[in-house]
Amino acid sequence: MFFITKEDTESMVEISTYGKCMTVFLRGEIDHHTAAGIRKEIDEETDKLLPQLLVLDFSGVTFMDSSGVGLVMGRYRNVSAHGGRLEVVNLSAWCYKIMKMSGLEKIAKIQMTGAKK
Amino acid sequence: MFFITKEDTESMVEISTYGKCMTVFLRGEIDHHTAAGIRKEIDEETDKLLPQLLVLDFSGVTFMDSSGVGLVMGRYRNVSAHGGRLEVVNLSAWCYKIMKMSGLEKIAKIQMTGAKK
Amino acid sequence: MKVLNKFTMTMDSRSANEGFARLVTSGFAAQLDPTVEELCDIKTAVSEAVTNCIVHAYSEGVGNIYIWAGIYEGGLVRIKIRDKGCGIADVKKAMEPLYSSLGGERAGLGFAVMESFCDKVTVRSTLGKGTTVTLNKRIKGKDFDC
Amino acid sequence: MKVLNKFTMTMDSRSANEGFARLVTSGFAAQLDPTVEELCDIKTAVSEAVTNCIVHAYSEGVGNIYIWAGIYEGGLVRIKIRDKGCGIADVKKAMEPLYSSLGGERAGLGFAVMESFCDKVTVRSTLGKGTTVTLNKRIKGKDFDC
Ligand SMILES: Nc1ncnc2c1ncn2[C@@H]1O[C@H](COP(=O)(O)OP(=O)(O)O)[C@@H](O)[C@H]1O
Ligand SMILES: Nc1ncnc2c1ncn2[C@@H]1O[C@H](COP(=O)(O)OP(=O)(O)O)[C@@H](O)[C@H]1O
Repeated sequence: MFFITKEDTESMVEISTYGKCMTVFLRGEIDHHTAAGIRKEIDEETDKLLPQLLVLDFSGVTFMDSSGVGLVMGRYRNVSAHGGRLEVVNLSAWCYKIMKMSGLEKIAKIQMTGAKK
Repeated sequence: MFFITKEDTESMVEISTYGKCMTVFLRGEIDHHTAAGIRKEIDEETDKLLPQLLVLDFSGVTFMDSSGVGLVMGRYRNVSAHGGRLEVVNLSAWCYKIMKMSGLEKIAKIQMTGAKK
Repeated sequence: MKVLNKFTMTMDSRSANEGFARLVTSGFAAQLDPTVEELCDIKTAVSEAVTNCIVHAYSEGVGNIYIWAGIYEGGLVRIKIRDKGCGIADVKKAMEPLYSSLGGERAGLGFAVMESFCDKVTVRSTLGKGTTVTLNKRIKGKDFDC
Repeated sequence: MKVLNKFTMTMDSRSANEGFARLVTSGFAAQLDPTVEELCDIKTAVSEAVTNCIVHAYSEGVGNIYIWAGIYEGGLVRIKIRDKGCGIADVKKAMEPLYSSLGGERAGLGFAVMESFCDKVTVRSTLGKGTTVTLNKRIKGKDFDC
């Protein structure tokens, strides 16, 4: 289903918070189209919570193009504006390859699936 | 994978024989393109065995258009030429709907999935 | 009526493209959030129309199949499948269930299947010039599913 | 080189069609029996090129995106993505990794991703007339998978 309705976009994001730590679970295909809805949802929460640590969990992401990099960089700018940190976890080898092209690992912690083991 | 290479077409058919009874298990999408390969494989076996009963099992069929009806009618003609019978079993509700449009149930036994239970 | 989204496509009349035509049209209709059965209706009708271009319109070789699809307000999908092949002399007769000019393993059910799985089917044809089949299908979608 | 199979498509430059463009091109390439990774390479490169038409070429409204795809002997897929939008003044600069004329949340990685996931990428552009991006990818397929 390539056309993401409002409902679909919303269900691409699930947010859980613990103190000043906020984790965002992403799901589905991230492109320029879907990134808009994802961005909006995350920013609404971060603006309220001003988290010290924002974790973006990519385990449910089935496709990503460079819009996913823009999404991460934008969230990095947001949290660092109030002194918070960003972590990107559970990237598939695929997503990791694209993330690395951006030099993003110099500013945020980026971790592939299973990297902890 | 819409393009069915020779290998793919061959794997759409699995034939098992027991005496003069021959059962053909069909798999995948049946359209005009794939029907050609399926037809060839079935006919090679029926020409050798001249079965008294030919059973076409549709349980693995995920899509079918009217080419599936043509396939069944053609096999009916073949087996009845030497006095054999034809049965079509495990049709999904979908395939059953198309099969019935042809009036096929007047000449062969046609059975939906779970009809035995 | 306003078209909300649309595409046009030209593909070779090769039988290998039957599945591709199903994929493209059903993928496009998927934006209306249809039920599995509605998607299968569209696939089946498109498969019949595209196969007819390959089998009948361009029986002598490979020609172009033109597909146009549009989505309208209220969940209407319209799909036009056009060829510049041999055309149909008697459209009324051609649309009769079980009629086939080819025989062999053609069941003569192509138009009957299109009419059964769509809300409205129109056929315009000129002998020697080609044929346009228009499929109309209203998608009610998952909310209406029982 | 002989084209074994081909299609052309015209679609609206709506962001909702990004996924549709991926579906169509990867569905077409699927006839070469590619690996999952090769299919994903194609999806990603197409996604970048189509997004650029939407975001850059037709930033002011909705225009036509033209896709042509062909399969050649030896497993080569060639996909051309064309727009009649604003064009690119300096193609060499545009193709530098991390360069983006938009900033915001555009990463400036579109061309870098296309080049990284295809065997060859060519860009032809005329200011005020439009841009054509050609992606070339040789599919080795499942037999070569480890
Ligand atoms: N695109 C077409 N071009 C020329 N003739 C066609 C076309 N589509 C259908 N026909 C004619 O209409 C007849 C009935 O079509 P259909 O109901 O699909 O049955 P079938 O394809 O099994 O013959 C065909 O046998 C053919 O003579
Ligand atoms: N189809 C196009 N039409 C006009 N300009 C384009 C097109 N594609 C790319 N560009 C230009 O090239 C630049 C770099 O493109 P790209 O590498 O995809 O990065 P991004 O899309 O993130 O900006 C764009 O910022 C834009 O200025």
